[in-house]
Amino acid sequence: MARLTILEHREIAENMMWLAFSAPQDLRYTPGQFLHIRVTDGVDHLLRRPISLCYVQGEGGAKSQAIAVAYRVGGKGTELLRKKKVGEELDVLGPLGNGFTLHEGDRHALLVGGGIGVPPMVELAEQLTQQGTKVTSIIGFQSANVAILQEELSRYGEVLVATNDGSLGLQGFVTDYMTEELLATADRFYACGPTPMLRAVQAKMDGKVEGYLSLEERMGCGIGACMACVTSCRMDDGSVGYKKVCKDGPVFSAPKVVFA
Amino acid sequence: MARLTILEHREIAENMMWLAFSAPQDLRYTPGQFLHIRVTDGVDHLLRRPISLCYVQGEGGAKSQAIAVAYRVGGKGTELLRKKKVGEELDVLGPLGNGFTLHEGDRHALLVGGGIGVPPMVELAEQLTQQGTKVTSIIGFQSANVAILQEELSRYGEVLVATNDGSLGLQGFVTDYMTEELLATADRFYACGPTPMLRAVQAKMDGKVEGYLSLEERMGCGIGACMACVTSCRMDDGSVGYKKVCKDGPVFSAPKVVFA
Amino acid sequence: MSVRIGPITMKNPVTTASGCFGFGKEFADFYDLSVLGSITVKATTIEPRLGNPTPRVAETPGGMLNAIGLQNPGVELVIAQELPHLRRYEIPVFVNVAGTTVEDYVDVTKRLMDSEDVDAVEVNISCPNVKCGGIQFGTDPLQAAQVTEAIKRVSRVPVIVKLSPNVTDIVAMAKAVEAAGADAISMINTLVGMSIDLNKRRPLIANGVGGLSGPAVKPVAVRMTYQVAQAVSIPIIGMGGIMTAEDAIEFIMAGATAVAVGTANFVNPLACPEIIEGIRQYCLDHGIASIRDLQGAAWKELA
Amino acid sequence: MSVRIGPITMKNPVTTASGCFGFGKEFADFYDLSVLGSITVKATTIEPRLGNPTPRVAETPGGMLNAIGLQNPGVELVIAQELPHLRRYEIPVFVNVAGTTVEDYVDVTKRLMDSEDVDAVEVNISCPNVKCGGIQFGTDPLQAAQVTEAIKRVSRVPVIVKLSPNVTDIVAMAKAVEAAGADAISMINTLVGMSIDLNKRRPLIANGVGGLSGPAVKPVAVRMTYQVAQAVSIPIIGMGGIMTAEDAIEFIMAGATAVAVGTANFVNPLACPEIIEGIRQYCLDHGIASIRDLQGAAWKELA
Ligand SMILES: Cc1cc2nc3c(=O)[nH]c(=O)nc-3n(C[C@H](O)[C@H](O)[C@H](O)COP(=O)(O)OP(=O)(O)OC[C@H]3O[C@@H](n4cnc5c(N)ncnc54)[C@H](O)[C@@H]3O)c2cc1C
Ligand SMILES: Cc1cc2nc3c(=O)[nH]c(=O)nc-3n(C[C@H](O)[C@H](O)[C@H](O)COP(=O)(O)OP(=O)(O)OC[C@H]3O[C@@H](n4cnc5c(N)ncnc54)[C@H](O)[C@@H]3O)c2cc1C
Ligand SMILES: Cc1cc2nc3c(=O)[nH]c(=O)nc-3n(C[C@H](O)[C@H](O)[C@H](O)COP(=O)(O)O)c2cc1C
Ligand SMILES: Cc1cc2nc3c(=O)[nH]c(=O)nc-3n(C[C@H](O)[C@H](O)[C@H](O)COP(=O)(O)O)c2cc1C
Ligand code: FES
Ligand code: FES
Repeated sequence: MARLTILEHREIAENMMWLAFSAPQDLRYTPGQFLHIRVTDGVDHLLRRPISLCYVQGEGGAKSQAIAVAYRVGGKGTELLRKKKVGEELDVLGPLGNGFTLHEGDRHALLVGGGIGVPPMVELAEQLTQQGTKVTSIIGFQSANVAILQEELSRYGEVLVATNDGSLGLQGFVTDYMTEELLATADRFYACGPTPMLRAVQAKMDGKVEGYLSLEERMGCGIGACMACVTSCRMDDGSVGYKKVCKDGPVFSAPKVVFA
Repeated sequence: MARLTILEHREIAENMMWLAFSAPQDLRYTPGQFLHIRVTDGVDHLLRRPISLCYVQGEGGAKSQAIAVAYRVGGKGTELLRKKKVGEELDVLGPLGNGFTLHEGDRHALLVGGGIGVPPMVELAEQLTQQGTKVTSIIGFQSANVAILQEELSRYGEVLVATNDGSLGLQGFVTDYMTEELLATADRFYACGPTPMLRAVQAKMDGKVEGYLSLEERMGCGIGACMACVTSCRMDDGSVGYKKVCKDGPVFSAPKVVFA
Repeated sequence: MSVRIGPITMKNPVTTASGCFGFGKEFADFYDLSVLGSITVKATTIEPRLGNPTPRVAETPGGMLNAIGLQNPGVELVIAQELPHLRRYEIPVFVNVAGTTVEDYVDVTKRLMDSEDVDAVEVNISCPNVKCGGIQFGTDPLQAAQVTEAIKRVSRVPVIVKLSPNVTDIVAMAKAVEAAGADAISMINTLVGMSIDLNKRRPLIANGVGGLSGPAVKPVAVRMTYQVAQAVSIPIIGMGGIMTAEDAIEFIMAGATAVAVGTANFVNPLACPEIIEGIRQYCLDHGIASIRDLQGAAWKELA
Repeated sequence: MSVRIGPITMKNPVTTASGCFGFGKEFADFYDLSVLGSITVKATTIEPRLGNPTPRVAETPGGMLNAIGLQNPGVELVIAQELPHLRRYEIPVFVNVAGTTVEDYVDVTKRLMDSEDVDAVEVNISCPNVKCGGIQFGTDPLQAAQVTEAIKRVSRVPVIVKLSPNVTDIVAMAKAVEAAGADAISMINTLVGMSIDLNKRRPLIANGVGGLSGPAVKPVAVRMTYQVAQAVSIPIIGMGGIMTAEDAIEFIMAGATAVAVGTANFVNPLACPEIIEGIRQYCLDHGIASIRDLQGAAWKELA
């Protein structure tokens, strides 16, 4: 837990904010982890907001100077968060949870992001590229006006964009890009986005490409103590049980996830 | 009700703040009225804080450019208020209530303020001076470190200061200054401060000098609708009943006030 | 936007919560009261009441406590001095009635029937702030039914019974007053609470306990509205922490026919007109032709 | 700073509220749990329980709703896997017990008696989030007494009974469980509430209703503690919205012997140690030698 100073804060698409703040000391993280952010010091909006780590800024040894997230202003808490100015402090817990697992030998990875599921893909793309894995990003949005991070991701490899209304890229869904040919070239996939997208991705990849899904659930504590954020998973013994998104996830091995 | 921009905000004594903000359009006011200020936009601290109008800045026709108040940071709401910066907006209702009545023919008025009861005396001194009434201020504080507005008041006439611990001015109470001689020269008194002070002033002046007391009470609405802020008063028919500090007051004719 | 409380038509679903709006005249300085769906005035008793000593209010996290203690000038003066001026707004006037015994309630109601300025009586069997202030009627279904019946017998205008949330079984209370002839239910009154002044080491409010209102209580109020709406067939006026149009719609979806705005008036004197405008806008934005289409949506669609 | 709950000494008056601290291990990453006065762990049932579907939590003004539904691995696994590691902190461990029938409660308690790692059982007769989750025991003094007696017969450790605030008469509940042999009372559990998702037009929490906790409920919890403390002579563990040391002291002045911190742990994982340190500082600043000197000060000084 730390109070971190806001370094950048700006709108990057309609109601989509880019927020960078100073990193806590001794920052250790994996892509796919989340930060648990307090939006006010008062009791007005009591619960923290989970927001994925998007990118860690800085180079080489200096890497980890600043953490950036990208978030959508949807409800009351993010509305308050949006008002915070550069120089103000944020109360941040984390990075928390289990992030994406990188596999050293992978030659080609597919990064699949939908809407506010796109942000964690940036740091993931960075780290995959660094270990020599080729990256193809497939990202989907409602519409061009809420599309984010296309440019950032294009630094690491090809970016394929789909929008529901066709206002940017392909009209359709991220899964429309997932041809047999493309999947045949991929060693791994990593996906984050709304549940319907994740379900479709899971089905499409099943038996073809191994990979990971990053899930969302409403949280109480964010650290595994309150049991608010459970999701159905196949357990090691084959039975279906609950895992905690905040502690066991948010990233799960794709075949383990059981959608309702 | 208006959203007014903060123009000045600084500490003038320990935990005592000076706050000036742009005046609402068509400002009409009398000294002794109060402003009802929201300290947050959220539900955290729901009720407005009543703070006396201290001074209206600007000259001649331009008078009423800015309103200043002086307040003590004591509880959670004023703690939040203190954090507001120049340029931010305040949600202000008012000026509300019945202020001090000025009497044109008065030659000499005593202004008696205790602690956070001192602020309304500044604008009152200004207006009395303008109508040709000589002003003597008698102000009291716990201690020198929380003494405020002595300099401002000295622009209008003599200022007599008392502190409980003798760290500034006379060691004692404001009433210690109220000698027979002084009272004999006064046409009117105006007092605002803690209840024990007001009670003592009322007793001291009784039958000698006519005047007014400004009272404090916890408020709900501030506009006379909720009945939270009642205080015991002698009614016109001689019976004792409740009057509302927010609407009938905060200023009452001294002999009408019935202390418990 | 119009809704019906028994035979009364409100041109929009928003009324004021009793005790939070005086007799309207203070708010008339801020806006034209004729925009309101109706006005519900302060509690009235047979005799004038001075109420409790001060402090009478305290702020709490997300809410406030009050213990006004039913201060009011008595029913005679209310009829003579307070109600007549409300007629000019041409909106229904609901008069909140309080007492200590069934006879008190009946007497106030009878007296109110002499006035042309009363469109409904709201029976306050739930004031937690006065000893014998009627709360015993508000926590026992049998007594609630008795007082309701007695008032019904003397009232020629609709009788709205205001329920206390400080009960184990709110549905039993609601059913009891419905069976006793209530034309509508209003809910909730305040939750009994307390704040302690750490410096003085005693309750902050002079009365000791006070009634908790404001956003803090909204989830309790919504839950009770949701439960009662499914159990009775008379209309409900929902309240408890409504600050915005969205809050009002939450109550309507829970099953309320109309809503009342209380504490919000203290924070923002324009709360009522802003909420009314917000509901209108919500209905426009969502293609809702009638409030009826929203009423109880939270459970009607589930069924 | 030490206080006594029956024969148990807590080195300071702060424990954790059941369900808000898991079995402690997550918070052990943030601080050394041995600073706590005691630890109260999650509700345990005889069989493993999956709990309710999600969403299980919702934010409300100044508070939150939860409907976890008593998810837990069952008493066997709790004894085998969760409790032993708590021994190292050398603080009393209170185990929260839940069930649907008196037999359930008795069976869990019996099974817990096989463990050396249980210093007290806290009987959860007040969980509003499961059908038949014990709340009937929490709203009827007779049933509350029956379950208390039954548990007392099989428990060799002190029995703390946790009261529900969703009742008309909290004092009657408290007296009933005291008479039935309870060694202490903890209060309050959550208020039953609901939030409605305006977009989906249905309750936000999958279970429909949820339990309201956090600062919003504090005035209700303080009031009930104040009332019960004057009516019983067994110690009270007060809770409901405690975020700061001042809040804790408010409960102690209302009459609590100890306090529990729940929702605050979610907002600030260091809430408990900060509150403990704050109470220590308060006592220093105010020359208070023993927590006993503050306990009930709000009414003791009035008398
Ligand atoms: C692991 C994880 C990572 C996430 N990463 C991102 C990200 O990088 N960018 C981004 O824009 N959003 C992200 N989200 C979603 C984000 O947490 C919610 O959009 C946000 O909490 C909504 O808060 P609000 O104040 O706008 O809404 P409100 O409606 O005011 O929120 C009320 C409560 O509900 C919770 N809540 C509401 N919607 C969601 C949701 N969709 N998921 C979880 N909790 C919710 C809030 O946390 C809060 O407790 C992530 C969620 C999770 C679980
Ligand atoms: C007519 C009037 C004029 C005032 N003028 C001034 C002034 O010029 N300068 C100044 O410093 N103070 C003034 N006060 C007192 C000021 O209103 C309180 O000090 C302030 O509201 C305390 O708020 P808080 O957030 O610090 O305390 P909190 O304890 O957080 O307040 C909680 C609630 O109690 C109310 N409250 C607490 N203390 C008082 C009090 N002493 N009087 C009334 N309400 C209180 C608050 O308004 C709020 O509703 C005035 C009060 C009144 C009634
Ligand atoms: C200051 C105050 C005075 C009140 N007086 C009354 C009253 O006289 N009669 C009554 O039935 N309810 C009274 N109430 C309760 C409100 O009408 C309403 O039921 C409650 O405050 C919940 O709504 P809110 O959260 O919008 O304020 C009063 C509430 C407040 C805050
Ligand atoms: C997420 C959550 C889970 C809870 N689980 C339990 C439980 O298992 N057993 C129980 O007796 N109380 C449970 N409670 C109630 C708390 O122990 C406590 O009584 C209540 O939350 C009020 O305290 P607070 O406002 O400090 O949270 C739970 C509360 C929350 C918020
Ligand atoms: S949010 Fe508390 S366990 Fe995941
Ligand atoms: S504060 Fe409401 S009447 Fe004075």
